[in-house]
Amino acid sequence: MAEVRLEGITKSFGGKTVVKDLNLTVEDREFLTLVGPSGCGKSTTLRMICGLERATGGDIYFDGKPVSWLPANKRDVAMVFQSYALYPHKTVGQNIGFALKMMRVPKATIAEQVLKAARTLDIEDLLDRKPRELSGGQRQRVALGRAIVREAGAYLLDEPLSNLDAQLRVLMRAEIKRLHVDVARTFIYVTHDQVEAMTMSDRIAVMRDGVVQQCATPEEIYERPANRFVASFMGSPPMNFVTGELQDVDGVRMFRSTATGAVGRGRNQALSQEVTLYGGEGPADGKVVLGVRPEDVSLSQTPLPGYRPGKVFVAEPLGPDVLVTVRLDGELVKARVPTPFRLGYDSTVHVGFNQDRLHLFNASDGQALQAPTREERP
Amino acid sequence: MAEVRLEGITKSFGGKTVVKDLNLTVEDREFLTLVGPSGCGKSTTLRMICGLERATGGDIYFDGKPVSWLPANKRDVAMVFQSYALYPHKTVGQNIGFALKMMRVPKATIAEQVLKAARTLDIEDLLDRKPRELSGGQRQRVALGRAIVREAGAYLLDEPLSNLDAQLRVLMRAEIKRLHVDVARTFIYVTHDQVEAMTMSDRIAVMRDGVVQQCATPEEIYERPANRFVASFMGSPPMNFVTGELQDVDGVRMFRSTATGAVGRGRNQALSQEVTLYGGEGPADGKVVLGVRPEDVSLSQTPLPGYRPGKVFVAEPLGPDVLVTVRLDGELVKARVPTPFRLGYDSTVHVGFNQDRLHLFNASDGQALQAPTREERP
Amino acid sequence: MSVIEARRPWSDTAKAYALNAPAMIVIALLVAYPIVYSFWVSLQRNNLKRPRAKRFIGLENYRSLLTDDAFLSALRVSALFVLVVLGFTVVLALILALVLNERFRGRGLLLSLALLPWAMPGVVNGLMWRTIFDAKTGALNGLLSQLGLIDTYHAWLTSGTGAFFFTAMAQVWNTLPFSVIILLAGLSTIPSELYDAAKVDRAGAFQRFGQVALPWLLHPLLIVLILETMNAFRAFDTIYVLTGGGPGDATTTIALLDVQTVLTFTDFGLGSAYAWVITAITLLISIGYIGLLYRKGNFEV
Amino acid sequence: MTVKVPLRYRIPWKKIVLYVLAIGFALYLVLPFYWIVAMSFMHEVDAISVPPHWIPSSPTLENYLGFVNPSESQALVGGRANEETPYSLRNSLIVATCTAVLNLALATFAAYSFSRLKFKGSQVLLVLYLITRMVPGIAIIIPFYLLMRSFGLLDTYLALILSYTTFALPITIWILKDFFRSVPRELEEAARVDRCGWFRTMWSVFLPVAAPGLVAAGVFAFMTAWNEFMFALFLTSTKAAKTIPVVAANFATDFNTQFTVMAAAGVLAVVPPLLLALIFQRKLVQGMAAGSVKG
Amino acid sequence: SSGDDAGGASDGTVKFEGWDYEANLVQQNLDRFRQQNSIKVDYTPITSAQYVQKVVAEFTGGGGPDALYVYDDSLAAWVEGGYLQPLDGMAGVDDVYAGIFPGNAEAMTYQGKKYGLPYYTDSNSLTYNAGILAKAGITKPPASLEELEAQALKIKNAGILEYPIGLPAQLSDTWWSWVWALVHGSNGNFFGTDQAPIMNSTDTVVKDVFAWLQQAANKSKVLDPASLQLLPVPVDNAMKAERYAYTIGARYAARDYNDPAKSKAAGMIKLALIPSLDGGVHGTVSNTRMYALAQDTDVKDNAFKLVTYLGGLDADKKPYTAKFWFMQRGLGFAYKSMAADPEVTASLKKFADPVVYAKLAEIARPRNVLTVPWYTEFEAELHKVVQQVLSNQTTPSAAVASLEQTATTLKKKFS
Ligand SMILES: Nc1ncnc2c1ncn2[C@@H]1O[C@H](COP(=O)(O)OP(=O)(O)OP(=O)(O)O)[C@@H](O)[C@H]1O
Ligand SMILES: Nc1ncnc2c1ncn2[C@@H]1O[C@H](COP(=O)(O)OP(=O)(O)OP(=O)(O)O)[C@@H](O)[C@H]1O
Ligand SMILES: [Mg+2]
Ligand SMILES: [Mg+2]
Repeated sequence: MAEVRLEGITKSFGGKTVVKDLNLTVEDREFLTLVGPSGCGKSTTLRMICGLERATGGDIYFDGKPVSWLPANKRDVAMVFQSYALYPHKTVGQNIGFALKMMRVPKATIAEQVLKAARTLDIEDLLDRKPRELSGGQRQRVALGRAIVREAGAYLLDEPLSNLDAQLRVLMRAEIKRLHVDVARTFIYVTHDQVEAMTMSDRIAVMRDGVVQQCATPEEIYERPANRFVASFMGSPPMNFVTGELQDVDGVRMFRSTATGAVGRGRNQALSQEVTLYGGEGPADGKVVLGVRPEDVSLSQTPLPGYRPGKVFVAEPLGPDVLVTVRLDGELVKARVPTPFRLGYDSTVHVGFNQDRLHLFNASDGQALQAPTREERP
Repeated sequence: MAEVRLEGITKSFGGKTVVKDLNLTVEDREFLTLVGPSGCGKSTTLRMICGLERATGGDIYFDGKPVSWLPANKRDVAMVFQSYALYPHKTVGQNIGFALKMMRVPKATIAEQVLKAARTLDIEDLLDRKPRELSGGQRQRVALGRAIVREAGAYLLDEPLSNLDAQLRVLMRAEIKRLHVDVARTFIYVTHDQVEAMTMSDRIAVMRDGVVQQCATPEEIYERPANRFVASFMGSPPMNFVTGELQDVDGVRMFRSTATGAVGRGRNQALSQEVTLYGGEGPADGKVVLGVRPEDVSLSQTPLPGYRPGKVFVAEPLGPDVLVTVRLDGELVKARVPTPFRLGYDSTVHVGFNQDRLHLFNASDGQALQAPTREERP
Repeated sequence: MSVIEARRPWSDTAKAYALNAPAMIVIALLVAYPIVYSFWVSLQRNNLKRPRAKRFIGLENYRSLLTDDAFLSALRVSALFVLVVLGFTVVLALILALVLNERFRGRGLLLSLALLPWAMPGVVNGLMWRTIFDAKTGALNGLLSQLGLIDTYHAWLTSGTGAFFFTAMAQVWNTLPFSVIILLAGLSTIPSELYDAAKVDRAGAFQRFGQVALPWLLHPLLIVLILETMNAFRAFDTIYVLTGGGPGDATTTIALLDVQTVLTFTDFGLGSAYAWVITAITLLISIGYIGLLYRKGNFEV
Repeated sequence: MTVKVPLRYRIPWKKIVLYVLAIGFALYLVLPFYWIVAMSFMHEVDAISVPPHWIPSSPTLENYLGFVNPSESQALVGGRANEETPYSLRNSLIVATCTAVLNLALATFAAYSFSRLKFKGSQVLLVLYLITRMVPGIAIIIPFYLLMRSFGLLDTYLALILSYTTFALPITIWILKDFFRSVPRELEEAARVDRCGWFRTMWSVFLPVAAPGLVAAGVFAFMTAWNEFMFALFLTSTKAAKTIPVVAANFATDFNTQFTVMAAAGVLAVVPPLLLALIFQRKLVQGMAAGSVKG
Repeated sequence: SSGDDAGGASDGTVKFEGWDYEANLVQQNLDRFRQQNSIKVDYTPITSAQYVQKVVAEFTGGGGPDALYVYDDSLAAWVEGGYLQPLDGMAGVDDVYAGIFPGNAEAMTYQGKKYGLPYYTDSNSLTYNAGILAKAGITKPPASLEELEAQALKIKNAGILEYPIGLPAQLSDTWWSWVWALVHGSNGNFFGTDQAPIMNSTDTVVKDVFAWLQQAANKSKVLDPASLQLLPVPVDNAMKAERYAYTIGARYAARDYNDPAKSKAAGMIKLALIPSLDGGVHGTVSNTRMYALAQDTDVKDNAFKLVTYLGGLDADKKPYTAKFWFMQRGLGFAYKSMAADPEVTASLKKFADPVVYAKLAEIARPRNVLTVPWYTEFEAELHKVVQQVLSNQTTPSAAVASLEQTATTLKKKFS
């Protein structure tokens, strides 16, 4: 089994619709990541694909065949539950080997496979414990183990690494990726970790309130977000937004900040060149939102051409980088600059935007107006 | 209540010791973060502080008073459970307000406080739901709500944000920080998120296999890790390590890579200057490990002084940065460089280490030999 | 090393016994004496009709059981009765509990119906079935003949096997609810996500039952087995009203014999010995169940 | 858009099997009872007619009226059973309710210790409890009678409540300990952290979550008390404490008993606990700890 | 004694227990007693099936009544158990004993002492439905068992009734009078005068009666197999509903059978002597129910007054209560004088032929083993064996052999 297609899937819980008219095709062997704010319907979507929840409307196809009526145990999917759902009366080993047992795999083979999976997950000395006696992260690894040990047509993983430490998470990420390559099956993955989403996925589907906002490759999502929500959701710290409007000045399209009428003016030329709109003319009222990611904001102690002065509001060390929030023309703009950053609060700093990487959104509906093209450099 | 002191705390589960002779003092009003690999004993430690688990040995003092025998309900602590532990028969609102009810707070006040907490957590429209009707992240927020709504002498939070999306996590981080300032009480926080640990904590305690490895400020932990474990654990992607030995060359102490005898040779001078060891002479056998963080590795397409050529092994985009793994003299070295990085696999790239930020560890026991001092710059 | 300020809490063992104290006291006060007394009596020749012949005879009562035809026959009948009743009860109860654990229209109604037989005192149950099995006017005869399954009315309880079977069925009807409720309550504590997980692990309905529900149910099942065995061994009211133990001694169970010995023949010594044999047998069986199931079903969530 | 569902799945087998079983069981459970309900509204002649009238042809309340007003038509039936029936229902209700409550109270403590504490002798104690229940009542009825007499409790509710409590207690403990076990420990811990003492934790968190078990155990204790016959017979003698099985037995053995009156008494004996069961029925199937813990 | 029971001796209340037959009538009668004597009576009716057991438990526990009903079956055991006290020498007792039938007096006497005053007595008759017999062209009740079977077969073959004969043969019923009636009716017995079993040796009647029963139940199939699950009440109902032509039971039942308010067969039911193996008239069985005084009563005087009121003669030397029962319910009486009482005879005529009624009383004999301590055990075994005979699980000879075996064992055990 391979391609998973959702057609007009809707799910309501007693009147409250949590997934709305979802259309999504996950290609054969694709690694698709579902991201979105808490409660947006990711788990519900997975559960519907899995067959644990019946969609209120719409249909699900596996390889073109409708499966809406197929019970979960006939759908040939593996799943890691967000809540683990370990069998409390079975040992770790039995938990992991259960699916194999159900497939009547010989005992010796099961033992072998379980041991292999447990090694991968670094829980081989816990095999005889009951879930009750495990730490949170260990439980999560057992839950993951249950999925990776078996062959399935599709693998659904609901935040499988959320309770693991960074090191382990990197390892597990690699293992999951490897599994994906090895078994060459469809993976649908839910995560809140941007790095995971960006590094592992073939495509990312960004959901919001049960509606898919954009489904595209990680680069595309990051660099050409379809709307303001996607832009702000993907990327941490999130994109800076400045509201304003487009004006044609001397035949050149320019952005004017509502707060001060200022941003972009310092480098009129540059900005006006960039404003090439997708699909025509931009919003009728000209009201737009300009977005720029913190890493595309540069700071300088000394004035530079095109930089505007602001005041340091707060600086948060992130390890390799520092996240500096600057008060600029009455708006707060975050910049991510390399460590160390030693300017005190309220000291003056000069702020510059990377003109190649500005995003424009329709102010009324948040749709992207313009996709920045990125300068190619090594 | 304020200062929490653990003296020689040991905890065994049926013969297996999971916390060993733990000594830790959390100052009044301090925000201490516990980090460590999965299963290292963080939750167990919190549970002992809370009074839910009896230590096998050692004593716990709150404000100098021994509390080892005090039951949890008399310890005046609030806790967010890693597994949430929501009351399934109570609504979200009742879950959050339960502790207040127990303190005989008037109903109106409870309702008000609960609403306030729910607003903070963005779950105000879920107040009448039962836990089973919530998504994973929503449940976690309810668990968090139960702790933040009440006044307590100490707040223990066990991975309270692990199932939240990045945006929400940033918000919640700020809220928790704010709460910490507002109530001015002791916070003990468990997280796997480096950013959380680094940004929120006054101090971080790094645990491994039930033993605290280092307990210091975030900067100190990051910049002067006490041993190789701390160095590798804190920081993602982790520090690069090169094994080798120290040699005195012409009266100057130099590092020689075991694999190639090479690293550092290009800039002998610089390295030799840096090797000022803590506590004397370094290991008797001279065997050491050199550590350098990926962000302290720079790449260049063109040869630069002190840079050595290597081959691109793999490049992983992280959004703002790219993590490039380079094969250098037979070892794999990771470098974190700004996006975009467009060199293909196996192309030649020149690698330089930031000489100011090298770490040396005793090869046998992993203890730090040298703490780099950081150049001060804005 | 440390000053212990707070009162040192009780150890688990102390706490446990303190928690058990009320129950133990009530039980000790009320049944310890009767139990010891009855055992003491079982070692006596003690027939109320002949108070002057009363004396201690050690294990004589027990020894006499070995050659007591009435006892041996009753023991056989009881064993068979327990087997049949237990088998039917457990299987039917499991199925019914599983049905009730599903969501469907009318579940509440069915659940209430499932409780119905429980609310029927054994005496009334016996009466009810007597009117149903009645050879002249019984509803069973009426129903079967109206359905065309029988030509003439049958006297169901007049052959040995017939009486045994129908008595067992009446007993099953009466004791079914207890098992259903215990098993159902057990089933309802199984987190649905475990079923979800098992479904994803490709377990079919039967495997989900065997691998998820059954292990979870082992302890409730243990109670059901123990109690139903005990009940079947002591079944009295229903049988007494229905057949009085007949025809002949086809349904004379050990309990019936014991009640007769104690209350009708007023032979307390022998009757107590019967009772203690019943106790020993049910205890042995129960310990067997416990040995089989307790450990396997012992886990924490 | 319509999807062609394979035939195998178009037929809702599960539903069919479910409903077939449900209806089968419903009939099995209700038919015998229906028969005595129907009989209780019949005249004697209809009740013993051949073939049987499944529906009372000329329904009558006569059989019931005898209970309310014993001097009426049925006065001759069942000795004093008629007049005692309403009292015995009251007595049974009081005795059974008190038994259930007392039982739950005592058993909760004990069961908690078995489900949460590791202690020496726990298994032995559990089996000991069982043993006290395994000695057949017939063996202890005389000493029990002596005991109650020496307490001066003969023919009182208390005698019955106490004896039924000791009967039901061991099993109640066993039942509860299992349900308590399936309450996640974390819930209790959370309550402790929320400043609940042990009792408060039990009352506000633990017991509500364990409600299905409590209901099952409570119903068990109630029914044990409701149905018991022999001890009731020996320990009571007047309408002040006689319970319904004792009175019902009068109908069974009295020389003049009519089927229909017996049936009416039987129906009355069944209805109160059934109503009670209806009230608690929902609690019985509520899921226990859904969504409360992760793991 | 009611010594330490509430109420108790202080105000002289008499604690009185009886099985629950017509408890309301009993209470009515007791109210009259109270008015006359201003003695309070605390009356507790007890389910008849459990009467013996409960009274035994009470006496054993020390909480027995002051005065009570006693079955002749239980008398010996209860005297041996020390529950009852003899009435010899008390006021009017000798008068009573002089005025009753000798069989009844015998039944209330144990080891030479008088323990009871009569409640009621009755003897068994063959009770038949003359209407059904007439339909089959039968005009006379059978004198022999053979005849009975033949008549029944005729009725059966005429398609009137499938099973013309019904008997209450359910085990939970404790008193199978009809077996004794049949044995006495053919002049047989289970035991000799020394209470040694003779049913398998000198007396062949038992075996022959069993053989007849087996034949009637299984060969000619005139005896209803459902008898095995019938208690007396359903048999009564069947008689009233004309579903049986014959049964064997107490005479007084005929009053009920002939009550048009209750019975379809009213007016058709007649009494006959017990048919015998040889067709001769030999006897039937009688039983006696009595009032007795507890050994340990603290209110002996009051209790005795009560017992006298109920079972003895009143100031006019009339058995008030005995007559009360006969008039109310047709219960048989032990007093010879009552047979001549015009009120009584008038009432009797309404439901039975006084000649047959009197003849039955005259030839009735009590069971001669009532005084052995193991009587109850034997009677229980007898029921089992008869059931086995009826359901063809054993042969008549095996049945009597096993019965005799049981009797011998019991005798040995209790010696
Ligand atoms: N009840 C128990 N019985 C036996 N071992 C246990 C028990 N509870 C925890 N452990 C073990 O103790 C160790 C520490 O557990 P703990 O929950 O404190 O880890 P943790 O640091 O919180 O890990 P994580 O980040 O995965 O939550 C683990 O190895 C775990 O397997
Ligand atoms: N059984 C239910 N009854 C009612 N509402 C429900 C139920 N289950 C889920 N919901 C609601 O549906 C929405 C989607 O839930 P879902 O679990 O799919 O979210 P999610 O995207 O997985 O979120 P998270 O990242 O927090 O796990 C949530 O708002 C949740 O409150
Ligand atoms: Mg989710
Ligand atoms: Mg943990």
